[in-house]
Amino acid sequence: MTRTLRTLCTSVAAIGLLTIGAVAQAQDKTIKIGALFPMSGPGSYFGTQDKQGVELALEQINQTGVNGYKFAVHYEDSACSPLPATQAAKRLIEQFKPDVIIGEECSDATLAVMPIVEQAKVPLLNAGSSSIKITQPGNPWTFRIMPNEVMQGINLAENAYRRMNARRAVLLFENTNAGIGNAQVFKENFTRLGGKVLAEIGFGRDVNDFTAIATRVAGLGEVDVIPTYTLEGQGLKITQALAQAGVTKGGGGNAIQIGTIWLPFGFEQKAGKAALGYIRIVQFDPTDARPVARNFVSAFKAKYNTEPTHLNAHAYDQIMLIADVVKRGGKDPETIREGLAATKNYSGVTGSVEFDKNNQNVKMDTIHYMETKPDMSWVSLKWN
Amino acid sequence: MSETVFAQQWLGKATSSRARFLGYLTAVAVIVTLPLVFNDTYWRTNLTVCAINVLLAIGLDFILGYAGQLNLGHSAFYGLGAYVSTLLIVKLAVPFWLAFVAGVAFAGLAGTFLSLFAVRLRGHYLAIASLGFAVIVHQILLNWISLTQGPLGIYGIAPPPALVVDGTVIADFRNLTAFFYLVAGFALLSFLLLSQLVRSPVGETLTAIREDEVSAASLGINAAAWKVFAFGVGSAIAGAAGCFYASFVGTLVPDAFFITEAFNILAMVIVGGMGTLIGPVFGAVLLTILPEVLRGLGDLRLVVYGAALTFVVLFIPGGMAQAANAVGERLWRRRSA
Amino acid sequence: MTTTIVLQQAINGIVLGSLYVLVALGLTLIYGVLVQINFAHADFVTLGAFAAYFFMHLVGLGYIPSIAVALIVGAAMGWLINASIFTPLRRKNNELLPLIATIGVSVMMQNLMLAWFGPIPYAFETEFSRHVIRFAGIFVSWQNVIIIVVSALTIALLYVFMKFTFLGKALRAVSQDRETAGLMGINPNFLIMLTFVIASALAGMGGAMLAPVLVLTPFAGTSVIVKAFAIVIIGGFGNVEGTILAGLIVGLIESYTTQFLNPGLIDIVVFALLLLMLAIRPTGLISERREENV
Amino acid sequence: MSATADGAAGEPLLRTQELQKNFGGVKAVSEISFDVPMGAIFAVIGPNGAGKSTLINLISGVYRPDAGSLSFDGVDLSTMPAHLRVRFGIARTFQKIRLFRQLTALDNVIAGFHVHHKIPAWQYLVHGAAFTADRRRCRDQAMQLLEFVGMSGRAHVPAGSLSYGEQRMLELARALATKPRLLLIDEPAAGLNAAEVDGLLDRIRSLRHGGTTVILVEHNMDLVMNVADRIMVMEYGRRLFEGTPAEVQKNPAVIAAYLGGELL
Amino acid sequence: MSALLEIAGLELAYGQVAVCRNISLRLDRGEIVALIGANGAGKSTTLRAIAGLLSPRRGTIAFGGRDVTALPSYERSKLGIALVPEGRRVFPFLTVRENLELGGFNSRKDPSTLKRRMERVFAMFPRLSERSSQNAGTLSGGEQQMLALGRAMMSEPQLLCLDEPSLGLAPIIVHDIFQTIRAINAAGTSILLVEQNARHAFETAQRGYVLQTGSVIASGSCATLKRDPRVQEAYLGRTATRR
Repeated sequence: MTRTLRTLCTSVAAIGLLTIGAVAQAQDKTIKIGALFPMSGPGSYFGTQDKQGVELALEQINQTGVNGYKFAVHYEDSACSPLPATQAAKRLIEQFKPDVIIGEECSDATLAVMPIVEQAKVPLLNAGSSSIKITQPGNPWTFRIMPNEVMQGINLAENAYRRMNARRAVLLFENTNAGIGNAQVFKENFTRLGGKVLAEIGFGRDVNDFTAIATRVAGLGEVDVIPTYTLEGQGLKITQALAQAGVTKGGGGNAIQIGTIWLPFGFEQKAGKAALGYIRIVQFDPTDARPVARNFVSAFKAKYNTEPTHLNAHAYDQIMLIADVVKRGGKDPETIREGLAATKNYSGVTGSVEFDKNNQNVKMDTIHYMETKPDMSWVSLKWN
Repeated sequence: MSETVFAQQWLGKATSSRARFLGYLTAVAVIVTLPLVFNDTYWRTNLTVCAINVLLAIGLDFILGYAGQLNLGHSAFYGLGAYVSTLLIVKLAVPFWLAFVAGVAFAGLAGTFLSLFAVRLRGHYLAIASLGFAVIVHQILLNWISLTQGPLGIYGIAPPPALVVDGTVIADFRNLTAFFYLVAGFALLSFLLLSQLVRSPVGETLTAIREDEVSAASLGINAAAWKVFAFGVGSAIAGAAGCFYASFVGTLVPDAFFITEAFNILAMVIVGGMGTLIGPVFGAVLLTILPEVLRGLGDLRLVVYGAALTFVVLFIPGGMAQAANAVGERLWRRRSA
Repeated sequence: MTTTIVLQQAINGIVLGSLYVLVALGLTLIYGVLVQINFAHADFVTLGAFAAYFFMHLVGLGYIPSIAVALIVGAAMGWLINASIFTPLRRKNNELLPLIATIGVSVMMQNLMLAWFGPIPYAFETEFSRHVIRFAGIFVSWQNVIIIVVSALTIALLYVFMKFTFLGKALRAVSQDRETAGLMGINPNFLIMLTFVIASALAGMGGAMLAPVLVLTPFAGTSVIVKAFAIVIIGGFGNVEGTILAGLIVGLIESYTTQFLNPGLIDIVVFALLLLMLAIRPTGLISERREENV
Repeated sequence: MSATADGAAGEPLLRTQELQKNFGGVKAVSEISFDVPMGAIFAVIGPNGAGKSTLINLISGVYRPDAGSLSFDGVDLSTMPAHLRVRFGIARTFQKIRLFRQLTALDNVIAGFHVHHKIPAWQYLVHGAAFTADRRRCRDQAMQLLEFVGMSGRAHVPAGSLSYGEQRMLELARALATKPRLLLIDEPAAGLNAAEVDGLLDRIRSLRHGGTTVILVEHNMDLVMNVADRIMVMEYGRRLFEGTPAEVQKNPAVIAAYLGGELL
Repeated sequence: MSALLEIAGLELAYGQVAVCRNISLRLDRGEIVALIGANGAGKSTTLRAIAGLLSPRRGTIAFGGRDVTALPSYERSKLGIALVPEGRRVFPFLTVRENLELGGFNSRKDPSTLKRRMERVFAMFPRLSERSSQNAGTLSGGEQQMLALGRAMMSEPQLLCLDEPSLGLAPIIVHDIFQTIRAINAAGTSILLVEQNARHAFETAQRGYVLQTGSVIASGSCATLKRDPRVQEAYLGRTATRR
C-alpha cells in the first residue's frame, strides 16, 4: 500500500516535472518569470486581473524579444494565504526555476514567501501588498513598486488635514492586514497633525449590509472625511450606504470619502451618484497623457475590450520593468536583482520607479489624487 | 454504516501483533526514505504538510470515528495550538518545547471545555455547536489584535531549536528533512499511542458509546466522561499540529484556521474511512497531495477536487479503508480458492 | 437623536433579518423532513443571485421578474441535488455522508461559478436601489422595502401552504413521522423532493433578494450561510416559527452590534448566543421535545 | 426452595418507596413501593403499557423518578446516574434489544467488563504484562459467559447478525459481565421459542444459585410462575397486587385485569 | 364470501434478523380476524408487512385478488388498506383536525366526501370534535387512540389493521374502543386485529390466527381457539400447570 502510494507520488511528480520542464526548455534564451497570484477563492479577484496585465505585456515584449531573450511566465495559485503561498513558491522555484518572481497581492502571503525567495536567491517583484514589513526591514531579494501603507497614509492624512481642512475623521476598514495597517497609519498622522478620529470601524470581508455602519456614522455628528479601506465589492456597498444615510456629499451630506489605491478605475461609474466627491489616491490614471500610459490603455482595450484597472496596470508594469532590467543586462536571478536595485527613473504605466536601500519604490509620482465630479468623471488634483 | 464496519474488522482485527510490528517498521522505513526520494524542497514541504494533516486527521477520527461525536470545529484547536505556542515564544520568550507542551495542553483543555459544555448535545446540534466554537475562536484570533496581532499576522516564527547533543548538532530543524522527520515521527508516535488506546478496553468503551449510550451506561460506562476524554485527546493532537504549523510556515494569520479548514480535515477522515485509524492517515495524505497534483488543471482544480470528494462519498462511503478492505478480501479469496 | 438611531438600526436589522430568514428557512425545512444539513445551500443562494443578475441584464424585464427566475433556478438545483445526493444516500442511513457530499458539491459549484462568472464583483443595481424614502430622520431604500415586503409575503405564503393546503400538511406530517405519513397514502419520497425544491427555491429567491445587498461574487453565499446555520439552531432545528424569530433576532444583533460595539464582533455575539441557547435550551427558541423511548 | 422466607428477615437488597414517573401528564409509574430481598427472584407482570419497563428504567437509572425514592443495599439511588449504579452491582437487559450491533458477540460481552478492569492506566498505552493478563482474563470470562448462554459457537459473529433469540441471550451475557448483584431482565422470553424459554428458565435458576438477585419483567407466565418467588402485578402504572405465584394465580382481580378473565 | 386479503409463505426480517418465518393467512370480506400471540411472536411485524412498511424476504401478499407485495405503503393505502400502528403514531404537532384530514389524503380532491367522513368520525368520537383544534400530542392516550382510529377511518378503507388498540388504556375506554371497532365492522369494513388483551380479541373477532416465534401455529374460529391449549401456551406461555 505504502509502496504503491510512493510510486504513485513519484510518477505524478515526474509527470509534473516533465510538463513544466517541457515549457521551460522550449526556448534556449528565455527569461523565466514565476507568477504567484491568488487564483482560487475570493482572492482570485486579484489573480484574474493580474494575469490579464501579464499576458498583455508578454505579448508585446515577445514580439521582438529583449536582448535576444524571450519571456515565459508560469503561474502558480498562491491563494492569498501563507501556507498555500509557501507551497506554491517552493513548487515554482523547484520545478520552474524562475529567474524572477512576481506577486503576491496579499501581504500575509508575500511576507510568507519572502524568506523562501531569499533562500533560493530569486528576486521577488511585488506590486500589490502594502504592508510596511515587506520593505522594513525587508530583504535584498524583495522589491516593491507600489507605495507602501506608510507612504500613502502620511500623504493622505496630510492632504486631508491641510488641503481639505478636515478635522474629524471616521475610519472604515476591512479587518485585514492591509485594511488595519493603512487605517492605523492614517490615524497616527492625522491625530499628530491635530485631527480627531471619531470612530474606527473595522469589519470582516463577509459583512454584506453596510446600512448599519452608515447609520452609525450618521449618528456621530459632523464628519469631514471618511478614509475607507476596502476592496471594490464592499467599497461599492459602503459608498452607496453612506450616501443613503445622508452622510457623504453623494447623499447630500458634508463628509467626503477618501482612500488609497485599492479601488479600480470605473468604481465611480459602478457606484453612481453616491460616489460624488470621493477623493482617492490612484496609481493608475487612465487619463494619463504620457505615451506609456496611452499605449497601455489602447492596447488593453484592443485585447480585452474593457477598461484596464490598476491591477492590470501593475501586473503589466512588473513584466515591463523586468524587460527593462533584461535590456540593461539582467539574465539570471542575480543580475536581475542587481538590475532591479539599480533602476533609476524607470517610467511605467503606474508612475516611475526607483528603489531605496530597502527596495521600496520611492517615486512619489505614483501617488495621484483624483476627485469624482458630478458627472462621475475624474479630475486630477495635482496635490503632489 | 455497514461499510465502515467491514473496514474496521478487516483492518482492525485481522492484524496480528507481528503484522502490526512489521507495519510500524515499514512506516518508519517509509518516513525515513520519503525525503530522500522527494529531494526537492517543494515535495519535502508537501511531505511535512501531509504529516501535519495526518495529525489533524487522526485526532479528529478519535473524536468522530471512535467516540462518535460530530465535531465540525477541529480548526479551532489547530489554531489555538498554533497561537498559544507562538505567542508564548514570541511574547514571553518561552523555550520552544515548553511552549509546545503549553499549546498542546491549551488546545486539549479547550476541547475538554467545549466537550463538557456540549456533552448533552448530540448529532447535528453538537456539529453546529462545535462549528460555532470554531467561528468564535477564529473571530477572537482576528479581533484581539493587541494579543494575536489579528489579521496583521505574526511573522518570522523560528523553527524548533536544533537538537544538540554534546555540542554536535543532531538535527537542525531549519532543514526541511529534519523538520519532516520531527513531525512525521511525532505523528507516528501519536498514531501508535492512539492505536494502542483503541485496542485496549478504552476502544471498546468508546465504540460502545458511539453505538448506544444508554446501553453503554447500563454497563457502567460514564459516556459523558469518556466523550470529554476523547474530545480532549483529539483536540490536544490538533494543538500539536498547530504548534508544528506555526514553526513550519513561520507566518501565522487567523484565516489559516477558518472553518473551511475544519471541513478539509473532516473530508480527510471520511475519505480515508472513519473509525479506522489507518484510513484517515491515507485520507490526509491523499487530500493534501491531490490539490497539489491537480495544480496542472489550473482553474478547474478545485472543481475536480469537489467532484472527487462527492464521488467518494456516493460510491465508496467507507472511504479508502473500505476500498482497501474490498481489494484485500478479493485477493485473500483468490489465494484461498 | 438616539431613538432615531435605535429605530433606524431596528429597520436595518429587520431588512437583514428577513433575508437571513429566507436562507435559513430552507435549511430548517430540509432538516425538519430529512434530518440532514445541506452545505451547498449557500451556493444555491449565490446561483439565484447570478440567475437574477443575468436575467435582468440579458432579458431586461426588470427586477421583479428576475426574482421569479432565481426561484426557478433554485428549485431546479434543489431537485438535482436531492436526486443525485440525498436520494442515493438515504438508504445508507448515515447522518455524516450527505453532509460531506454537500461540502463536495459546494466546492464544485463555487469553483464552477468562479470559472463562469469570474471573481470580480458584479454591481447588482435594481430600479429600486437608488430611491430612498426619508421620514423623520429615518431612511429606507425602496429596495429594502421590497425585501421586507417580498420576504413577508413569501413567509406568509409558506405559512398558508404549510397550514392550509393538503400538501403542506402532508409535508409537516412527513417531517414528524415519515412512516406513518406513508400509511396515509402520502408518498414520502415525493414530499422530500418537494421539500428540497421549496427550500432551494427559497434559497434561489433569497439570492435574488440578497444580490443588491451582497458583494456579488461566486463566494457570496458563503458569507450568509454560517449565520444561517446559527439561526437554524437558535430557532430550533426544523422549527419554522423559531427560525423566523431567530432570523430577525440575528439581523437585529448584527445592526445593534455594529452600532454599539464593532462590526468585527458580530459573529462572536451571534455564536455566543448560539452556544448560550444550546446550553440553556438545546431544542431552540420554540421548543418541541420528545422523550427518548428506551 | 423459595428464598422469600430467608430474604424477608434481613434488610432488602432493593427498596422502592412511592416511586413516581410522569411522561407529559401521563403517570407511567405511580406510587410504587416494594422490597426485593437478597437472593430473590422478583417478577413484575402486567399488560403492555402498565409501566413495567418504566420501572426497570427507574431502577437502572435511565430515568430519574419524579417523586419517591429507591435504595439499593442501603444506598440511596434516587439521584445516582445509571453508570454509577453498575458499580454498585445493578445490571440490566433491554426490552427492545440494544446491543452494540457492529461489535462481535464476544466484544459485546467484553465491553461489559468495563468496571472490572484493573490495570495501571499507563498500560492502556504501553501494553504490558498486566494488560495482556487482563485481556486474556476478560476474554476467557467472556467466553465462559457466552457458553453459559449457549452461544460459544457464535462468539465472532457481529451482534447485528445474530438471531432474535441469540440477541436476547447475548444481552443477558453482557449484563452478567458487569458481575451484578441485582439483575434486571426486561422481557427476556419475548420472541423465544419453547426450547429457548426452557433454557432461559434454567439459566435464571442457576443465576439465583450463584447468589444473584433478579427482577424479571415478563409476559410468559410459564417462565414467571416457575422461577419467581414473588410477583408484583402492575396496571396503569400502579401496583395491583403483590404475592407469591400461587396467590397471584388465585387473585380474581389479577385474572380479570391481566389474564383476560374467562380464558383461564 | 371472497378473500380480501391472502398472505402466503411470508418471511420477514429486520436487517439480518428474521422475525417471521412462514406466515400464511386469509381474511374474507366483512370479517374481523384476530392475530394473537406473545410479545415478540411477530404480530406487529406481520401487520407492518401488510401495510407495506416492511418488504418481505419471501412470500406474497394479495389484496382484493391483486398481488400487492411490491407496492409501497402509500400505494396500498390507495387500494384501501389502513393501519392503526402500534403506539398510535398520531402526528403530535398537527391538530386533531389536521390529523384527520391527512387520514383522508387519498380523497383530498373531494372536499365534500372528506367533510362527510369527518362528521362521521366526530359522531363516532365526540371527544375528538371537542378537541379538533388542539395539537394531537396534547391528547390523552385514549383520545390519541380514538384519533388514530378515526384517522384510519377517514380513508374509508376496505381493510382496517389494528395494532393493539387497547395498549395502555383504561378499561372503560378499551370497552368503548372495541364497541366502535365492532360498529365499524358492522358498517362493512373488514378488520385485522392484533390484540394482547385476549378477552377483547376473542369477544370481537370471528376467527383467529395464533402466532408463535414467527409462525402460525393454530387457526380457526375464536370459539374453538379459546379452548385450544396451544393457544394458551402461545399466548401466555405454558401455564403454571407444569409446576
